[in-house]
Amino acid sequence: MNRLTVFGIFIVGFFIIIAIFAPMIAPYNPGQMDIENILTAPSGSHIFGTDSLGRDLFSRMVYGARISLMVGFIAVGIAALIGIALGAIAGYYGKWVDAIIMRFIDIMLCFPTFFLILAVIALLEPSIINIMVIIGATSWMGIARLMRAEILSLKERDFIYAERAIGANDLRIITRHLIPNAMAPVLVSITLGIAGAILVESSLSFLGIGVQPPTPSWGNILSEGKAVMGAGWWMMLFPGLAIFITVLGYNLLGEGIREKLLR
Amino acid sequence: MGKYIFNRIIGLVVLLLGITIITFIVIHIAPGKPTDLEAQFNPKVSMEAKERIAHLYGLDKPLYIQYIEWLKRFSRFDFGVSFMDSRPVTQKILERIPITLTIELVSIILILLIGIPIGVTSAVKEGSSYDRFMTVFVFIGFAMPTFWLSLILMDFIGVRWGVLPISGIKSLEFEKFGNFDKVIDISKHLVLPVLVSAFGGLAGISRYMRSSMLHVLKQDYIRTARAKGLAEKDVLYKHALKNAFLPVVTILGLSVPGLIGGSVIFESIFSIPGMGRLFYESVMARDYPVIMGVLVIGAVLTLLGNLLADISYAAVDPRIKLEDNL
Amino acid sequence: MKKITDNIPAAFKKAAFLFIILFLLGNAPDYGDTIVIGSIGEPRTLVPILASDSSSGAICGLIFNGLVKYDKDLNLTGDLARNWEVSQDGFEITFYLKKGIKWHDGAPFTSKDVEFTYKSLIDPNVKTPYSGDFQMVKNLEIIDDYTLKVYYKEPFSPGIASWGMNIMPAHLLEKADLNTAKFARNPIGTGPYKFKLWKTGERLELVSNHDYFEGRPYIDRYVYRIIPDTATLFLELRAQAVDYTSLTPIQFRRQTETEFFKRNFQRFNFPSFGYTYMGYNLNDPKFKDARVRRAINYAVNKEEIIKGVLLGLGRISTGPFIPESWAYNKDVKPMEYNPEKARELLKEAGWIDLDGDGILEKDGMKFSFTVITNQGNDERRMALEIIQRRLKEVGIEIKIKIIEWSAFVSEFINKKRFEAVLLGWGLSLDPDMYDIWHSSKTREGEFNFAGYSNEEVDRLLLEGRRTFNQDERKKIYHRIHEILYEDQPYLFLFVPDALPIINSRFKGIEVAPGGIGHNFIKWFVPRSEQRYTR
Amino acid sequence: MLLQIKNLKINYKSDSRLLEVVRGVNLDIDKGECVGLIGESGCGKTTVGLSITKLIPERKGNISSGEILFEDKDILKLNTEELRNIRGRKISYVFQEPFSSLNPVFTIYEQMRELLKEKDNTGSQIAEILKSVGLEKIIDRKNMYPHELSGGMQQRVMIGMAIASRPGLVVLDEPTTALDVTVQRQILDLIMELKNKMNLSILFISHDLRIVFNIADRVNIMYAGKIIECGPKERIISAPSHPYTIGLIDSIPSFEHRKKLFNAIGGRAPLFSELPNGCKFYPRCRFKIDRCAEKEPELEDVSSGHASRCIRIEDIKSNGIIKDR
Repeated sequence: MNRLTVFGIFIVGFFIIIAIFAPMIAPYNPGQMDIENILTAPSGSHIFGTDSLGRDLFSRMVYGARISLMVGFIAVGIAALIGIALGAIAGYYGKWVDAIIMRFIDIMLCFPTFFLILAVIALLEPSIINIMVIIGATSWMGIARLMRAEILSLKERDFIYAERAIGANDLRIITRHLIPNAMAPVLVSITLGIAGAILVESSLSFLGIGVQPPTPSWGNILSEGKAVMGAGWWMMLFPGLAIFITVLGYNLLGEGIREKLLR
Repeated sequence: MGKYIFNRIIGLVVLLLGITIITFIVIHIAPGKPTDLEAQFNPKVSMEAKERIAHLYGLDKPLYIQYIEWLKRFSRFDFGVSFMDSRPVTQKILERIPITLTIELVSIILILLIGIPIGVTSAVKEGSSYDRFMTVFVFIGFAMPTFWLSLILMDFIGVRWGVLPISGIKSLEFEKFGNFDKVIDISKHLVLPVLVSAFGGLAGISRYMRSSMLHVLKQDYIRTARAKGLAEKDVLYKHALKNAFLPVVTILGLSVPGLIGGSVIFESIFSIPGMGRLFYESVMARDYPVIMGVLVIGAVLTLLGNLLADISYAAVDPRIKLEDNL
Repeated sequence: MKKITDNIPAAFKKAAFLFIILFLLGNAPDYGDTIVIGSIGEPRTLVPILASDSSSGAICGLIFNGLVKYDKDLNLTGDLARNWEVSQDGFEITFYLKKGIKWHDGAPFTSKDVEFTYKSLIDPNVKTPYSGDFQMVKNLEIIDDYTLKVYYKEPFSPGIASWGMNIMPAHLLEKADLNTAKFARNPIGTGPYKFKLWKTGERLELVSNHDYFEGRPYIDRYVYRIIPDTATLFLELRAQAVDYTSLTPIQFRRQTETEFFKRNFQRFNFPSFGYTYMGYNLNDPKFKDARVRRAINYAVNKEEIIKGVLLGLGRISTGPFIPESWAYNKDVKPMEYNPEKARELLKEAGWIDLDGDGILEKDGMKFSFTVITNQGNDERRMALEIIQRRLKEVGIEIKIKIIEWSAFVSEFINKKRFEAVLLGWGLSLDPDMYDIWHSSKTREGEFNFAGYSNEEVDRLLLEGRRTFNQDERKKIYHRIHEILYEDQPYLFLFVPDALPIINSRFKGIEVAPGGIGHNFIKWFVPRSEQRYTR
Repeated sequence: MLLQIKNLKINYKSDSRLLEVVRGVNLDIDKGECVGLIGESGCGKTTVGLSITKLIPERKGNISSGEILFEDKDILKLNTEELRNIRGRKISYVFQEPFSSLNPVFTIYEQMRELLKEKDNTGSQIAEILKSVGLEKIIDRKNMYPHELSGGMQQRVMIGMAIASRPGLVVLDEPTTALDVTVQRQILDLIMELKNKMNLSILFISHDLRIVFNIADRVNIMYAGKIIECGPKERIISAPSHPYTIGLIDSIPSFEHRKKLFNAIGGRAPLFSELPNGCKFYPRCRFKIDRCAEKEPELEDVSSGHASRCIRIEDIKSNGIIKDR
């Protein structure tokens, strides 16, 4: 396996472990304020320093990993559900069903996605649920197209004819036979999508409509860091690096999967 | 050719209609009214005044009537007037488009100039340490949160070293400059935003170019070219490159909405008065006419981008003849 | 209201002050140079009666004048008006206008312009948010070019101050539709600065009005740069590409304490005209009992908030007035931080932790509520996070919900869909608070959204509006202040400081109760330090 | 000898493993001779063909040992420049898929022009070539792209390009497989005609015995990376001496043993990753005995110029299981 892929797997795994074991890793309660010690530089007691309410940045980063990865996973999960379902339906049934779904995809693809996300989140409210749902609801089109293309070629295969011949119903054919066999390119898309969603959340946080404090996400910690730029370099450095390394990791992993599965 | 474009345009109109409907519904279902902003939260603003404002804007009419009225105006390319400052939406958008498009275009050109060679050379040296280095390099660009990178660059290049202006697109003395200095001045201001935008977009094109090139390099005609005794550079940069570049043309069209979307962030951070910032400000102010206007214009730009990409694809790929297509 | 010189010995301060005086005497201020203001927001419109945002207000204030204005000590004084008289019964105000004032286009300013402005304000087709005060006017009569009388439906003491509204030129706008007038982006006023250009999203430029009736301003050019991101704005300040902007408390305390900033900038802090509070929905059974509201005040450490959120750059607020104003009752002392007392009061009110989960209950209901605030205001969010922690200690659980402004107002405030809200009121200098506290102002979209109702306050509010004598009004508002603090319809939190920072080359800046803007036209840059010379 | 391939071994990379897909091939071609190389797909015959001018992509495989002597020079020792001068000039190729072997985005004219040595007068040179492969009618259509031609015409273009510089050796790798049957005939005729006219030396690679028997002078049969039988065409037809060859011949419907059509060779060609010990054909062989699995047989002469890699061939023949033809 490619060294970069190993690196990607390592990064992805590392942060997932941190997210899972956050309570055990974080030395402080991420909400624990200390008004006497706001914006203190990294030191022995606070290895990443403290934020503008005196909270331990390291602990917030560790819990932030949970939120950021959750946003990534769930948003992409939603996108995958929509994309796989619509793509499979379009590919399997063809004709007007396909035409309508494809037109819908075309329409969605015309929107600058970030504009759409921005509009809906700002107009509703930037709750973590809304953010995940809307990122998911605006990023499924690529997956749908991939799924449709795979299904189109798969459904002409012998084993599908055989299934039909023994009277399997459509739902069973689609969910048991077509979708599992068409997942390879979708998997790559999902991996890259997680990275994308984490970046989108950080962009939303920059605009003040990402995950809302006091819930820590890497995006909003970074955005807070921006507000105190010059008074606390650690507030920008650590979350920035975390986002950057994670996104890089998912991309390398995605490339690795692509090489492995799609060659 | 003419007929093809005509049919395409009909298709575009249908798409456009779908876009307007979705946008209109999404925006109007959301809570909040533009009058809230108009009135700020000022105790001196009376309830009557708010209702009066709402009536003036036609917000008290049923949704579908508002949409039909908007559509009627849209068919005349009139997007109405902004709730915020009563200026025509078209005018507000038009004064913002050139700067955004300039930055996008320069970025795209830069992305192509850097990304394509990276992609091609990585493919040629697939698996080498050069390939790995470039892979990491372009993904670094993609993975850095835009505003983070921007602020770091602004701090060092703009403030500490004082080499380039930090934000904005013109100096204060701009109006007094001669034409040459004006160009220099704007260029200086655009260096950082364009670099940031291009660095972020590098991964997309270069990776696409790389895989396209890898695909092409496995084709029989490359073997033929080698068997013919052509020099390796002719094999790669003549026979392979032209074929590998074709699908990239299509991708260029598809990358338009992404770039426009990304403009929100770096226009905010670099204080560039472009479409992205206009959109963000309008969204925050629930300035429906402007939001709809920008979304529709953004979609039109995307559609045009796609159309352009398709046409140029057809122009470079001899296998496609537009007449045969529809 | 002090210039920040905390760490300089007093004797040195005096010496420095003397030096400045001598310097001023010895050198007449120079004309010239440009001041670059950095702002996050862009003006919406430069039609002053339509302008409701702070950016528009700032620019309009330099281009236009009202009939009256507040001087540096917050007393009403004439601006376009030479002086004014209020009739004995309080039903009429007569304004005598200054003569010889010209619009920037050279046309003379007369009472016609005032009449036009008034008519626009009450025109139902004009989208002005300021019609409220002028609805009280019965009619306006022009006596001659420089005299006019305003008749009120009833005595209305805030009326005089309301004539601080910027006056617009009748000769340019009479035939225009104000809502769409080109004037909004190319205004003509009477003020110290003339409009020059407005590049949307970039900057506005004003140039000094050499014929200004109070004298030509020293600074020739005023550039208002729009820099929407605070971090960028701060970098521009550091690069000295911006001369004048506002700092956040953290920027003030941490980022501008460096040698570089001390050498190149002057910073000020003085109370702003506004206060931040946590308002209750008084119709909510949890908050009906004043003891509960008082308990919450005792449970919250206001000083801690000021320290943590404002880094000490603010003061505790006890009532809805500017601490510097005559209406502010200095005898109302803030409730101390006393969680014990809070617990007692809550117990008295029947709130006891029965199930031992650390949260109080009463009638089977947990003392838990949601506080909403608008997004985009870090200080409010941070204050809430601190309140959340303190209330937890006395057994009250709060949840925080941050909502985008427009939805915040229309869906939650106007419809009263909230339990408690963290907000701030900006204050005008007249203490009239009828719209906020009168029990009749509780309809949807009105400002008594807390649902406060107190007969005595209702009566006093009306009385305060009808009384012109400041001493009498003072008594009325001091009493209102007392009652409100007793009743605690709001948890009054703090008055934040305004924290402007200005490049040190600008001299002649004078801090007064009214802030620093009052003598802007007297600011100057010595020729040797001027940066923008054409 | 024009070309001598000696003990050629080629490895392919598969995942992290190396697989030997050409396992010691010897092959000679004389001037003016047409040699056939026959085998199932995946037996390594195309790889052998490509290796003659080192056309195997580096990332796919490498030649691990052996010699390829062309006009007495070892091609494997040539540098890039020397190699380029051989490719297309002295050794040229015609591949299986004419459509995918021509670059779709360049005109036919351009693709022919770039292989000509003399850069002047290219127009008449190209016209000459087109004429020689029967494409007179497109001589004047310089803007013609490959997709505008039929498969047969595309293959004519390929052949034209292959003979353009009068090469010493033409490697024809399944040149007719992708074509319609009627067109196949025409192309074969063209090849025969050019061979005779230009005295071409040809390596003809195919899975189709009939075609090879039609055109070749000598035939090599390859199985699992090795030549298992070689000899003059007539000898192979009349006295095939390896069970695999026998099976192949039996499966040709136009030959006399029609009855055996469907049970000619059972099973599938082995994967290189799972080659059996001993004789590689052993699992599919009708005549196998235990000893076959012990050691891979050597190529041994059956008669002069005719060799086979089977330890039982004498038994089989003498037992009359198959009769000499």
